[in-house]
Amino acid sequence: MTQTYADGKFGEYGGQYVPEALMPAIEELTDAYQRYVLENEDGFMDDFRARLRDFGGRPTPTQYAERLSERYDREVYLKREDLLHGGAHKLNNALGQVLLAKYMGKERIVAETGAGQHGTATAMAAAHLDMPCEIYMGETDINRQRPNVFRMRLNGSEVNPVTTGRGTLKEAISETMRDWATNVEDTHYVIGSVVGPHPFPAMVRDFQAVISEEARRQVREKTGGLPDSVLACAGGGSNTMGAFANFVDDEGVGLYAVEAGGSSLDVDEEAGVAPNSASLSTGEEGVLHGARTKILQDTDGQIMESHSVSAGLDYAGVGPELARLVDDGRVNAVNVDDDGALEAFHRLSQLEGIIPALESAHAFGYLEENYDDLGDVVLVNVSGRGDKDLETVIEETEKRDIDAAPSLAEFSGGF
Amino acid sequence: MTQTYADGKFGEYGGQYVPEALMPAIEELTDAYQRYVLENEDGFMDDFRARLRDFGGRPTPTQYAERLSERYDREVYLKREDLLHGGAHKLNNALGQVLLAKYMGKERIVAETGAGQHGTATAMAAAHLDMPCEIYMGETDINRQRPNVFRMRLNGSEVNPVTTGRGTLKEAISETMRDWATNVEDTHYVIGSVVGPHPFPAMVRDFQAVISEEARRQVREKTGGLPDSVLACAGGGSNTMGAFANFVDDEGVGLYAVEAGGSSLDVDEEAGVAPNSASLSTGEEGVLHGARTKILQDTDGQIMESHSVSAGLDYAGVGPELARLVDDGRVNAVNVDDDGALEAFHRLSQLEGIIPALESAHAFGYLEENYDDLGDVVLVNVSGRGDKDLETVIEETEKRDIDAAPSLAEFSGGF
Amino acid sequence: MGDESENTTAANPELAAAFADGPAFVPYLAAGDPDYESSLQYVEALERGGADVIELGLPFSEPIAEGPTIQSAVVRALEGGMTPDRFFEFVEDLAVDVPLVCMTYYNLIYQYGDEPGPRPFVERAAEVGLSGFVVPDLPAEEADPLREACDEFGLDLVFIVAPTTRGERLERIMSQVSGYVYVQARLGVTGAQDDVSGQTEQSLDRLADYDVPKAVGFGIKTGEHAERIVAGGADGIIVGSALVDIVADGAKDGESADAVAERLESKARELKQGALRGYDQRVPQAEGK
Amino acid sequence: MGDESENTTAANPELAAAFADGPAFVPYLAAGDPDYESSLQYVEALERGGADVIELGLPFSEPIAEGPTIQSAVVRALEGGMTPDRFFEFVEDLAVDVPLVCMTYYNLIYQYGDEPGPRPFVERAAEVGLSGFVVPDLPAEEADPLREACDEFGLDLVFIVAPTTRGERLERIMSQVSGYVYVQARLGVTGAQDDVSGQTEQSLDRLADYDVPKAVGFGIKTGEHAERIVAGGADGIIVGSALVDIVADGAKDGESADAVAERLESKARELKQGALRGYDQRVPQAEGK
Ligand SMILES: Cc1ncc(COP(=O)(O)O)c(C=O)c1O
Ligand SMILES: Cc1ncc(COP(=O)(O)O)c(C=O)c1O
Repeated sequence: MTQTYADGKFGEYGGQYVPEALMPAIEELTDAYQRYVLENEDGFMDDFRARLRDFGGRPTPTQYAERLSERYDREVYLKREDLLHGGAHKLNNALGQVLLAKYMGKERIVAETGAGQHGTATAMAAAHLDMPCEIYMGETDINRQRPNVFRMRLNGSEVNPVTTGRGTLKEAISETMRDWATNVEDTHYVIGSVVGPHPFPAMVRDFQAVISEEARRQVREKTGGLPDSVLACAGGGSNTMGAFANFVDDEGVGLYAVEAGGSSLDVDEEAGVAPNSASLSTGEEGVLHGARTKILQDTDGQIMESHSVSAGLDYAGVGPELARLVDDGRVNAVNVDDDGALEAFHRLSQLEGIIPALESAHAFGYLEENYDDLGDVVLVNVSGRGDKDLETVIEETEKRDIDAAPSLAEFSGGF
Repeated sequence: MTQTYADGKFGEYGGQYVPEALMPAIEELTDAYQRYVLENEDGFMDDFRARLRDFGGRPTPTQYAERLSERYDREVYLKREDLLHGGAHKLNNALGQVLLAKYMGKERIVAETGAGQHGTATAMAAAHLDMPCEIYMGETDINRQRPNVFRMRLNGSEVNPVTTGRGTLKEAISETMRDWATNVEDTHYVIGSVVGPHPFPAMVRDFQAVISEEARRQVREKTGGLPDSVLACAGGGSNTMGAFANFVDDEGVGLYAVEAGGSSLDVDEEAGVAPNSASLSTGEEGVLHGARTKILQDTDGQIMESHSVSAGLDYAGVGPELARLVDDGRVNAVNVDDDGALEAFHRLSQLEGIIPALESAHAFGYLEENYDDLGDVVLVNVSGRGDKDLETVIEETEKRDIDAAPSLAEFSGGF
Repeated sequence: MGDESENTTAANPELAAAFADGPAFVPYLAAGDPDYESSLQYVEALERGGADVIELGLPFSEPIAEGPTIQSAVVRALEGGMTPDRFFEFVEDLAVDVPLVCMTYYNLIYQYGDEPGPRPFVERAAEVGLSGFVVPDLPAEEADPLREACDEFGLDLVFIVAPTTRGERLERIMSQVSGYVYVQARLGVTGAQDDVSGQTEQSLDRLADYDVPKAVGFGIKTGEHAERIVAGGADGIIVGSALVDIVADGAKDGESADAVAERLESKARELKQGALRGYDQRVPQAEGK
Repeated sequence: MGDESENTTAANPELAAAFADGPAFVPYLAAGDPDYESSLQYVEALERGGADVIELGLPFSEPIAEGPTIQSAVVRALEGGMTPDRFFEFVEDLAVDVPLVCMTYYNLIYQYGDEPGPRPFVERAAEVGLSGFVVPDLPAEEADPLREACDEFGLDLVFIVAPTTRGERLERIMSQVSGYVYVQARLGVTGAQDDVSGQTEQSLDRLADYDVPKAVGFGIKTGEHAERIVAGGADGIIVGSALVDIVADGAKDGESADAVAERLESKARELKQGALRGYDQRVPQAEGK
C-alpha cells in the first residue's frame, strides 16, 4: 500500500486548492477519512468490504488469458473489474464514498460524470444506501450518453445538465464543486477519480486499492509469485492507482499507466486543444480542480480541451499521486492512440470473449506493442466492460481499416 | 440435486422427439454428458468450475436486500446472476456446453437466440474457447435487438437471420435444429435452456445448478438456515431449475416458478396467439422441439405465438422437468403480467440500485403481490441485468402510469 | 418384441404391393398448399404422372426437419386453413387409387381427439383410408404408442433411416418399421439438390439384409437422379421439394391450377421414367440376388 | 509566523487607504469582457461611479468559484483574446486612480513567466501597478509562496472568509491576509441575489476582533443591499454579478459601449450611495468602538 501523506501532498503534487467555503467540508472529510477509512471506526471498512462483496460482486477474478498468453508467448492475467456491479471499477469508489457520507451524517450526494460511468455507479450506490443524489453532466455528454443518463434516472438520481463551456467532464466537475460550495453543510461530493483536493486522491485510491489487494493474492495463488508488470489505463487514474497500490512496494514489479494518446501527442496551442489525454506523458505541472498535478494546459496556464476515443479517459488532469510516482520513476507513463485502442478492443473481444471498455482497451494496446519488454507474467486491469461503447465502436471502426474487426457493414450508421 | 433419469424422462415429460439424423448425435451427447458431466472424466467438471470462476466471475453473491426487506417486513435475499459475465445466468450453460463440445472433439458450435442473451453468452464462451460459432436469430428479433447482434459479431460469431414464420425464437430453434441435422458430425448445438431432447434438459440444469448450490450455502451462512421460499422467473426455465435444483429435496422450501402473464392469460385460438408465455400455468401437454412438456398450443396441437414484455420469457414451451415438478406439486407455477413486471423493474432499480432484466423483474412482481405467503426468508434469483431492456422499458413505461417510475419524458421515443 | 417384429412389414398389404413389381415412385405434397381445391388437383396429377404411393403432408407449425421449400409449403397450407380435420376430409375428397401416407409431426397426432395419445388420430386415419404414417420427429425410442395404434388399425409406420443410423439403432428401427423404410439420402433437411449424395449407396448397403422396401429420399430432383438411385439398388424414390417448387412457383406467379397440375404431372412422369430406366439397368443384379 | 502576521495588513498603503474614511465600494469586472476596448471604458466608468478599489478579473478557463453570470463573462473575455500578458497591458492602459486588485485562479499565477511559481506574475503585477490579489482557489494552507512574493514586491493578498470559516482556520487566514478581507456573504458561488444573507452578520461578528477592513461580497445587487450591509458593520462592499449583468445585457443586445458604460456608472453610483447611507446609520456605533 502506498503511503498516506498527512498533509495531503505527494511531493509537490496534491494539496487543497479550493474555495474557502469548501475548506471546512474538506477538513471534516479529512477527519472522517482518517477515522472511518484508516482507523475503521464504527467498523466502517468492514461494512464497506461486506457491501463490496454482496452488492458489488467482489472479489472479481484474476483470469489467465489463454489466447493472449499464446499470442504474446508469456503469461497474461486479466483483473476482471468489468464484472463489478455497474460494469466498471467505478463502484469501488462510489460505494465507499456514499457509505462514508452516510457515516458522516450527510443527507445528500452530488457527483459529476463525463461518459456516465461514475454517475451510474454513484446512482447505484446512492439507491442502495437510500441517499438522495444529483449528478452533474455536461449537455454534450448527456446527448452522447443517453443510455447512461437513463440508468441514473432509473436508479432515482437527478441528472443536472451543465451548459457552460463545451458541456463535458471538465465543466461538470467545476459545476459540482459549485453545488458543493453552496450546500456544503449537508452534502457530500462524490468525486469520480483520484483527483481533486486532499483527501480525495488518497481516499479514492484506498477504496480502489482492493483491486490490487485481490490481484496480488490471486496472481500469487496462480503463479506462486508476483507479476513482472502491471498495466492499467489512466484517465484520472483511479483504476490505475487501484491496480498499482499494493504493488508499489514490490520493486520488481513494473507499473505501466497507459494514457490516451488520442489522435496525436501534439498540441494545438492556438485552438487550446490537445488531441490526446496524456497528462502524465505530455502535461505540465499546474493546479486544476483542487490539486497540483500534471495537466494539459497552454503556456498561459489555461486548461486545454483534451481528446480520446474513450470518453472516460478524456480529461486534462490526472491524480497527483500518479504524477509523483511517475516523477519518482516508479510508474512508467506510456500511451496508446485511438487506433491502437480500437484494434485492441476488437482483439480482446474476439480472442477472449471479453468486450472491454474502450478505456481498458488502451492497456491492451500497450501490451500488443510492447509485450517483449513486459516480462514473463503480465497483469492487465480490465477496468470495465464495453457495452457502453458499442455506438462509438461502430462509428470509429467505420473510419478505419482494422484487421481484427469483423465486418460491421450492417451496423453502418449505428443501431 | 434433482435426479437424473437414465431414460431422459421426467414422468411422462421429456424424451427425444427429434429427426432420426440427430439421434446418433444425441446418443453421443448423452454418453458425453454421462462421462464428462456426471462422472467428471478427464476432470471436465473441474475445468468447467475453474472457468466459471475465473472467466465467468463465480461465485456470484447472495445479497441481503435492505430496502426490500424493510418493505416486505421479512428477510429478502437476492442471488445476483446479473453479475455473471455477459449479464445473465446464461453463461453457466453456454460455457458448460461449449466446453463439453470441445471435450467431445467437435469443431463447430451452433445456437439459437431470441432476445440475444443466450446468443451473446454462447458467442463469449465460443471466443473464450476458440470455437467457430454460428447463431441463428429470427429476423424480427435481429431488428429489435441490434446491440446484442453487434456483441455476438464482436466476439467473432456469425449471426444467421431466420426469415421463416414470425422470425422469432421458435423459428430460430427450429432452424438451428436443421443446421445441426445437416452438420451433425462436427457440430454441437448449444441449446439455450432446459428444453429440447434429452440429455439437454438434465444437462443444462446441471450446468445451471451452481446457482442454487452457491445460494443454498450463502443463505445458510447468512441466516443459519434455509430460505422459506425461492422465486425465479421461468421462460424455458434454466435459471429456474438452476435456482431450484439444490432445494428440491428440502421439502420445507417453497419453490415458485414465475411465468410471464403477458397482457392476459386468455388465449386467442382463432389467431393462434397466447398473449402470455405461461406454459406451466396454462399450457397443455404436447411435443415441441424434441421433448414432451407443457406447451401453448391450440386444440389441434399447432404451437401458438406467445407474448411477454420480456423477450427472454417469450416462448411457447418450458423445460420438461419443471412440468413434472409442477404436476408433482413440488414447484408452484405462478405468473405476473407485463404491468407487474414493469413496476417491479422500476421498484428494484430505485430501491436497491440494481436494474434487473425484465425477465427477472417478474419474480419481484410476484414478491410484491404475495410476500405475505412466502415466509420469513425469501430468496429471489436476479437472473440478469436490465441494460439490454432500456429501450423496451422506455416504450412500455410510456404506455402506462407507473407510480414507481421516474419521469422519463425526455426519453420519449427512445434514445 | 418378437411378435411386433413379425407383423411389422405386413400391417397393410397396399404399401407392400406398391413396391412389389418395379421401382415405386413416392411423391410428396403438403395437403392444402396453396389452397384446398388446387391441392386436390395437384395430388391427383401426381397419380396420373405415375405415383405408386403418395406422401401427403399435414402441416405443423414447427416443421423442424424441413428445408425452406417445404417450410414455405407448410406456411401456405396453414394460411389456407389446413387443420387435421380438414386433412382427413381432404383425403376423403381425393380421387386417387394409390396408397396414401400421412407425413406429419407427432404433436398433431398426439393432440387429436378426446383422449390424449395417438389412437384417435390413427383410428380416424384408418376410417378415411390412409395407409400409413411418416413422423419425422418420432424416433423409434418414442414410437411404441403410435406403433400399437397402427397395429390395432392395420396401418403402416414408416421410419426414416439416416446416413448416421448404424448398429443397434438401425436394428431397433428395422424392428419397428412397416410399409417401407425411408432412406435419407444425405444429412440435413429436405430440399432439392443438384447431385445425389454418395451417402446413399452406403445406406443401402447397410440395409441390404433387411427384407423391407427401401425408398430413398432427400434431394432427388430430376429423372436422372431417380435413374441413378434406383440403379444403385433403391426400391423406390421419394420426391418432395422438386414438386413443391412447382406448386410454389405457380402460387407466386398466379398460374392457373390446371397449368400447375400439368407441370406436376409431367415432372412426375420424368421422375417415374427415370426410376424405371434405373430399374432396367439393375435387373440382372436384382435377379441375381 | 510572528513576522508575517505583523506585516500582513501593511503591505500596500493604497488598499488600506481606500478603506480609511468611509465605506469602500469595491466593484468587480472581468478584464476584456466582452472586448478589450469596451472593457477599458467600463472599468473607467466604475471609477466615475465612485469605486474605491476595483477588482479586475483575469479570466481562467475553469472558474470553479463563480456562478453562471461571471462564468459567462469569463467565456466572453477569453473569446475576446484576454491572456495574462494582455491583462497586464490592460492594467497599464487603464486611466484610473483607484487601487486595482487582480482576481484570478492560482494556475495562471503559477504558470506565468519562465520560472515555476508565483514570483514572476507578482513581479509583473507590481510593475504595472496592481495593488493586490484575490485568488479564490488558494486557501491559506497553500498560500505561502504567493504570500512571500507579495511581501517581496509590496502587494496585498486578500483572502476570502466564508460563513463556514471558524476557529483555527479563521486565525490562519487572518494571519495571512492583507489589504482587506473578503467576507463571503453566504455559501455558494458568486451571483446577484434578491436578499441579503443573515450569515453576513455572524461573519462580521466573528471578525470583529481583527483589525483589517472587512469587505462583504457575494450577492449584493442594489443600493439597499449595500446600505443594509454597511449599516450592519461592513467596511466595504464588493459587487460583481450585478455589474457583469449590465455588461452581459449590453453584449447581448448590441448596445454601444458608451451606453453600457453609462449604465455601469449609474449602477455604481447607486451602490456607493447605498453604502454611504448605511455608513451614516452606524456612525455613532463605529465611533463608539
Ligand atoms: C471503464 C473505465 N476505465 C477507466 C476509466 C478512467 O478513469 P480512471 O483513470 O479514474 O480509472 C473510466 C472512466 O470513466 C472508465 O469508465
Ligand atoms: C435474464 C434472463 N432471465 C431469464 C431468461 C429466461 O430463460 P430461462 O427461463 O431459461 O432462465 C432469460 C432468457 O433470455 C434471460 O435473459
